[in-house]
Amino acid sequence: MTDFLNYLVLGLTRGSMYALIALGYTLVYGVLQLINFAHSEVFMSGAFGSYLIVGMFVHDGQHLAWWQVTLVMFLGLLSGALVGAAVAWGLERVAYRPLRRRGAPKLAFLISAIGMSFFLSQLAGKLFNRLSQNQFPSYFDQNKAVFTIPGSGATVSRIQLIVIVSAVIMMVFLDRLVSGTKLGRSIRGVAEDAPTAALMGIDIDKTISRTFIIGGALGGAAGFLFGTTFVFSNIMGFIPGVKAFAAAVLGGIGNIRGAMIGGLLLGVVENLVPTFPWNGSGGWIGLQWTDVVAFVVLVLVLVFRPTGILGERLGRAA
Amino acid sequence: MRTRTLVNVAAMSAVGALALTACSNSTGGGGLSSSAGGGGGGTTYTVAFEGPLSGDNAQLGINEVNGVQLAIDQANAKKDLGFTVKLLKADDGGDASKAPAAAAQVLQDATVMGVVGPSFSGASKAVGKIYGAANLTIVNPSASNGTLQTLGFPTWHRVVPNDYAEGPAVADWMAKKFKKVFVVNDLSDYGAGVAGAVEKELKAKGVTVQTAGVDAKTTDYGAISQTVKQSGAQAMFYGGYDAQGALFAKALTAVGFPGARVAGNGVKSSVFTTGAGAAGNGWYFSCGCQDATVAPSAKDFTAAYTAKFNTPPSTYSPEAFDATNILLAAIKAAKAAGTVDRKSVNDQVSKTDFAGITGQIKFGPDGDLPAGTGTVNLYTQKDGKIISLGDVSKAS
Amino acid sequence: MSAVIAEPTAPDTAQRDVVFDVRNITLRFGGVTSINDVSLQMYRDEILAVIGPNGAGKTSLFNSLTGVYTPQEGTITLAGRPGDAPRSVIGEKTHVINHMGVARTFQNIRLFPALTALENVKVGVETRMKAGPLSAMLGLPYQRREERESTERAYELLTLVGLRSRANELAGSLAYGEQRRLEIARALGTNPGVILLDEPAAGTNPAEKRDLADLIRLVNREHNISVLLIEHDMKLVMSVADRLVVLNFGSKIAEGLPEEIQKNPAVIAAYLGTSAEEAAGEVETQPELHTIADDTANMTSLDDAGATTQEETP
Amino acid sequence: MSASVQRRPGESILSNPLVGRALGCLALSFVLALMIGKQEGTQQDFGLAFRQAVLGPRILWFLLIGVLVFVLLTFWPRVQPYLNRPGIRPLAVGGLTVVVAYALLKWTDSTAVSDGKFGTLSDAASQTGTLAPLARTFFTAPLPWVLFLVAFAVGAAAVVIRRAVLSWVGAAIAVLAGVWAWYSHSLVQSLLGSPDHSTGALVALLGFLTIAAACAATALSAEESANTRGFINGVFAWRPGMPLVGVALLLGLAGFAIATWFSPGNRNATLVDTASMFSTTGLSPLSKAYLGWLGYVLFALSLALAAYAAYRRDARLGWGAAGLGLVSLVLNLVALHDISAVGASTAYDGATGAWQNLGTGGWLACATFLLLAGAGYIVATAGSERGTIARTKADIAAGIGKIPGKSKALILFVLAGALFYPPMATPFWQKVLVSEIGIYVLLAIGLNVVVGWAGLLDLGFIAFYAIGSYTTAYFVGALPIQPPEWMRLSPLLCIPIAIIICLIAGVSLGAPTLRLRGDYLAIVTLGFGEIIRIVAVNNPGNFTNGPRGAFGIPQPEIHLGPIHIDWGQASLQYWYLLLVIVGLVILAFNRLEQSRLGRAWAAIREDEVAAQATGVNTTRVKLLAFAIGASTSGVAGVFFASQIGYINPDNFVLNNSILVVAYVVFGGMGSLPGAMAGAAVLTWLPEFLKDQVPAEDRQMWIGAVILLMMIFRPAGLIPAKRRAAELHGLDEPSSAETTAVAANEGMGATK
Repeated sequence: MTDFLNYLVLGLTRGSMYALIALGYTLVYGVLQLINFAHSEVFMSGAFGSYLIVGMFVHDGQHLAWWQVTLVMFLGLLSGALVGAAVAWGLERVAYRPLRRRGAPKLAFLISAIGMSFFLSQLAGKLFNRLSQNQFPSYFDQNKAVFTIPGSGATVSRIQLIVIVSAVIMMVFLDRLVSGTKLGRSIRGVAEDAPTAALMGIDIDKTISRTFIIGGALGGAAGFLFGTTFVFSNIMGFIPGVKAFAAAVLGGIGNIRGAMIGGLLLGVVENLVPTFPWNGSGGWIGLQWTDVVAFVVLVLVLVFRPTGILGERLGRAA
Repeated sequence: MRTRTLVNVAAMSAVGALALTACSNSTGGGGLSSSAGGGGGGTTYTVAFEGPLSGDNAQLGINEVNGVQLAIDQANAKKDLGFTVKLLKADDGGDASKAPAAAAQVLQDATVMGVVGPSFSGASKAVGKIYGAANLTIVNPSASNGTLQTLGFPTWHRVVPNDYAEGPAVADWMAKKFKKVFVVNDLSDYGAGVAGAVEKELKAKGVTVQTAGVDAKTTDYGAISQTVKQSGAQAMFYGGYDAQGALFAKALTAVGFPGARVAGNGVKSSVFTTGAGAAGNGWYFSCGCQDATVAPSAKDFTAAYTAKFNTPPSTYSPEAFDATNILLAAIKAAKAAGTVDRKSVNDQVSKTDFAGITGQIKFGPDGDLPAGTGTVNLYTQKDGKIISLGDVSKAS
Repeated sequence: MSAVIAEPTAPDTAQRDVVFDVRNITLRFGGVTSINDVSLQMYRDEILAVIGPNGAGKTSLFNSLTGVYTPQEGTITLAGRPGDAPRSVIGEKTHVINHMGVARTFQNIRLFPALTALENVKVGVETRMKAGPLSAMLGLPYQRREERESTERAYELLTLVGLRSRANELAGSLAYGEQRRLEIARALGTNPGVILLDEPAAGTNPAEKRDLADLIRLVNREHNISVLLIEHDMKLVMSVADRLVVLNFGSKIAEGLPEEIQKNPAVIAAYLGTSAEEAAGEVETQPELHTIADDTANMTSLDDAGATTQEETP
Repeated sequence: MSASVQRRPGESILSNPLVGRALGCLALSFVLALMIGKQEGTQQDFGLAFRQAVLGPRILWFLLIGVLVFVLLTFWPRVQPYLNRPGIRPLAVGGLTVVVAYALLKWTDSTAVSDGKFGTLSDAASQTGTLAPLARTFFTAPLPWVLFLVAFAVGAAAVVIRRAVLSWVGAAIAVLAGVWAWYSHSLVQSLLGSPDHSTGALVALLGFLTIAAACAATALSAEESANTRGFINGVFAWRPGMPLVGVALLLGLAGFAIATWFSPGNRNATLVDTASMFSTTGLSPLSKAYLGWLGYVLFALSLALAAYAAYRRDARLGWGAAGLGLVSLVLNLVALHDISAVGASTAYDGATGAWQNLGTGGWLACATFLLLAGAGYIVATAGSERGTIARTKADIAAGIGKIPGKSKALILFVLAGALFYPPMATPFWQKVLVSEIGIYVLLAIGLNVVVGWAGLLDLGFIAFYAIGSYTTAYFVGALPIQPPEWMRLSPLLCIPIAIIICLIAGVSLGAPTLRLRGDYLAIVTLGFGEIIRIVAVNNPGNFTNGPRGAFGIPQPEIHLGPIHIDWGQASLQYWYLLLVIVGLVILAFNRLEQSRLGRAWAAIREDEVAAQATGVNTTRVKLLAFAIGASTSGVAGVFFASQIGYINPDNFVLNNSILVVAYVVFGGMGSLPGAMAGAAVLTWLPEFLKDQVPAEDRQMWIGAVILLMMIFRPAGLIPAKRRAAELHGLDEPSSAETTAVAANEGMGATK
């Protein structure tokens, strides 16, 4: 039981990050019906951007008080979100809008996004570094257990708590944003039926731009969380990007709650299934098959529910 | 294959006679200034580096090519070679399928007298024959796969001990201390190789072994650390590289794995110590090498490297530095013996007995470091520094 | 022109060969019932029109007949070509039903715009052919013969619908009315026993409508293909249909000869959404009603856009 | 960025278009500064390179570029009218070509000149006393650039103010500069004396000649606006086959008079030299005669015959020219073989073997004869071409109808290049051709079936390539688990087996997943690709040998009666094998596209519901697309495995799948030549960029190129004819939206 819970917490931590990134895919898919392949680079730029900002205030080996840590975390999330949003905005401007103007075929968008992805990831490598494992300064003991789950020996560490809590806060915030604000309504309107939305006076370009910005902010914040928990590099985006894309599809691409559920589920599945039955044997399947497990689960879900767990439609989500 | 060795060497001398460049002041004209004068120290030879300079594995290639560059610059600055050396960088992206083109690029330059690389075993397997057919000598600084020496590449040499030499030695040591070991590898050619060798030897010694693989591109080592801890193993062996090792070290500490942590040569580097920080303390490393960070010559190397590239030497930089110096010494010897061509240089490389910063290097008939000569040493990280514990077979 | 039209004979239901036999089908989407317990028979060689206001379930009926949707209740049997044994189509895939002899057109034209007119028809013709990819890659004589045959057949059909001269134009670049006719040619290419036309006259001008009516009759009489027609243009319906079925809110509210339907108060009410008595007062403002109540009415406003000079005078 | 400035006013946050444009240009210069900036740092000086790139005086240069772009865009309406003037396009193309030749290309392969580029070479050459003064003058520092700029400026002025005198002056300067450059280069080359494959001088010459042609066009054209396409069509339509004759004339002159035929040691022997060199050897009389006089005679005869046949449009003469061209080609090849073989047998100056040490001349002559034969063939068949043929001059100028012989001529140009360029290329490029470009061209052809024709997005295509490779490895016995002795095959025999296995794999991937649409299919195929790779890594049952890969896959061989071909290590043989494979695949797929299956693919791609209603069995058709694409990929896998001799799971990473999709779309979805061109360009580009930018930055530049291509030419390099009709944008019903449309219909939401 202890082990199960430990894996579950690990899974939820990883899943929260997947979910945050998946939201970016799903939002863009909702309004454009396009996979934003460069979203992984938005995520990456969030990590680099927040590192530049956070690095100005803290340095390695500091021991900050809890409120200071909270402040730094907030700063990191904010700066990651800002940089992510800025990059996503530019991305839409450069790689999407001109193609929309020209009425490009659907795959052209995919390829321009791929081009952008190559470009951004290598530009970041050129400007900063190509080391595979940059680290944020260590200014508090991330791994100290915050609490023990009652009835078992399983613990939740500080960083796990921070990741899960901040992800949940952001997701709730997004959910409110999309369901309850004017911007949210216009996003849903464009997602449902862009021409009609335009007739209703919604500025499609602006709405798409803002959708990218929101998705980018979440992705950028996830970049900060990822970089703080693990490491960051110019090629960090690719694998989480693919997984988050899978998570978005798993939940039903275009569906906001679907992306959240898909992300969390994928993270949990990746940690729980290969290690089953959690008895110290290393698992029947084994961790080297983690990605295979993830994709097989995805395929199985899609075979039985061809539009994902919650189905499509951004508009219906809220 | 257009082998134009002789042809092009002849062409070279013709060029020298032409004195095409009397006194060019232009920048980047390494080839021009070198051909000035025609005689004396005028000849230019090229040392090629083949490895990943782009793509996901570029960092390893950059570590190595910096080592090569440093060796060449130092040699040119000393002016005692009797010839000038140039560096040719051939980028194979660490990809076996791109290696043949990189090799063709190296081979078509007739002044190339030797290759440092390819960085990876896969690329080495793809081009070993091609270089062999052209008599071009290979001094490999990093591809440690234990099968390379058996593939019959005629001009192949290696300055790092192979996985199979290192693995069993450290496994013997582990078998003395632990009864249950968890062996993790990074699913790379190197990692799977060394982990496999360790696993085999441990099992032979009657130790209970559990294994798992984690892709080297993973950043989240939570689940594997949890699994290692849960297995109740007394020790964990990691076959993989330093950067991933650092992440793994942190994750193991985070879950509170109580056992010993052991790793191969790939992990033992400053990247690991800085990356893992305190979590790296207490890790053991096996390495068939001298302690590069304490040997006096190595200290100079570290200082020069840091000064030149603004970053401390990293994985395989010292090996690449040594490999280059071996090549330069061989060209010099070939020149002293009469002819400098690819074949004579290869012959000289095979005869090498060289005191490098990673140890005394001497090649066996198969091009590998002979099993006996390289004693496998045990190291450990203590207070953020890697210190030597001496010969692993004698270590407690 | 109307002289050409054969007087619709009163159907002798007992004797005639049934093409589609629809019994008590019900189709629901979530909570919405799109078709509610509808039964109808379509007979061999007749032109049967299904009419009804927007949202009446006409297209749903078409989609049920062609396998796009599967009704939750009821049965549909089909004897596509003369002599076929009746077979259930419920749960069959669209292309299988097509092979059983059912071809259709779409309300919002669905051609393959990047293919030429000729190729569009050939796609239809070739679904009846056998040559596989290997024979195509090797260019076997058998495949070449089929290719030639399909081209010839496609040209015949293009000639039939009057598009022979535009055979090599991209379908997407044809005029609206031409696209409508091309869709019919493509459907005919599959050698159907019955053809389902979903609002073939929508968006065409009066002259095109006349041509269309002639084409429908031609297809029906000369080629012995039964026609099931959805159409809003009552003038067209009344001029070509042998029999009418009226749907409203998913239910069948009337069935019969055109002249009977025209006088049916329930039908008029359905079109106005009010009672039959009130209907008379609104006739002046509702163009569609004109065509029901008064045979000499104008076209719908959409059609006026296309009609610039011609004036409909029956 | 530049595209964003063209937005309509009032719809962006920065509603003033001028402000938006200025910011866009600023951003452009900023990004350029970053791209051309210093190389990375470490974590210690994190961001140092970033600061250095944008702070400091260098940014001013980039800002200048930004300002220039801004000015250009702002005054665009004034510039635009000139852009339609006759001559402006060739002028731009020529100018760009010269700049590329001066700035990017190699001018010599000699290792005496470090990077072989124009700048280094001219520095060296201008100071070399032994060089003829004429050449030395040319290479003196600013002169080449001054010549170019003057020619270009005069040409531009001529276009703007339209004075015939000025045009002719410009043309004269351009011709002078081009010939001077070419001549100076050849002098340097003869001085350096080593075999050379560099293209710089040739490209510069071509660029200058294009500028001259532009000037001439300005002088000669009375039109107010140019119609370049119409002009080109006119050239092809004037006399079918004549353009080929013209090009053959140029190639032949270069080949027979100037270029090297035999280059052992440091010799560069032209045809005349070669003839005298071999006059006393045991060369066969026929070859001797060929070198001495027959070659020239054949060249002159076949050229004259082809030209006359083309002029008279005489089919019988055309067949004659075709025959004569082919015979000459064969004789030429025989002579080439003989001189290299005899040269090697006498160890002449270190000559190494048959087909070795040959210069460019012989191959140029081969290309000449091929083109002449082709010209004859075109003349002979021009009358019988089908399709709507452009009849009038106006039709031709407007591009209406088919120009007889044009597509055949283009195919022949490509064929001549494919056959006779590789032997002239350096070993490096030969290797790149076979181990990267060729293989990815084959993969792109296969994926084009799936993505381009059937419209199914497959992001795991490389899996089939992997399956093909591992199949080969197994049947040749390079994997730990050996096949039974009787099943052991030579690599070429693995091709049919790989095709079958990939067919099965394609169908078994497709069957459960094909009911998924669009993007769902994409992620599932992506997953499939990863699963295959991870299986190869994890080595279940010790079948794949894990990350260690399969070593020792033998090179292909053919032993058929008296024929023995062993491909060995050399690249060229593989190239010709690959040409055969690709040629067969193109032939087959071209027929397939025109067959009922091709049309059915187009139908499901365009409108799946309508296709079903028309009786197309969509499942079967999609499965066929998957299977045919997969088996092509499998063939590529066999070729790859046996060519490299070693495979490991790293060859089959996800990134490669994505790249192949990018190649297909970059080239033009659904267009065979497009997909091939896309793959060729994007695999060539990184190797070309090797000499231009730091190796690490190549992917960044490639990303930028892909991005720009998609922005400015979203339909790809060579768009498909069928696809061209679809470019109406997102509001067009695409397959992704079909379900939604069907749902609307279902709700009876008519009108």
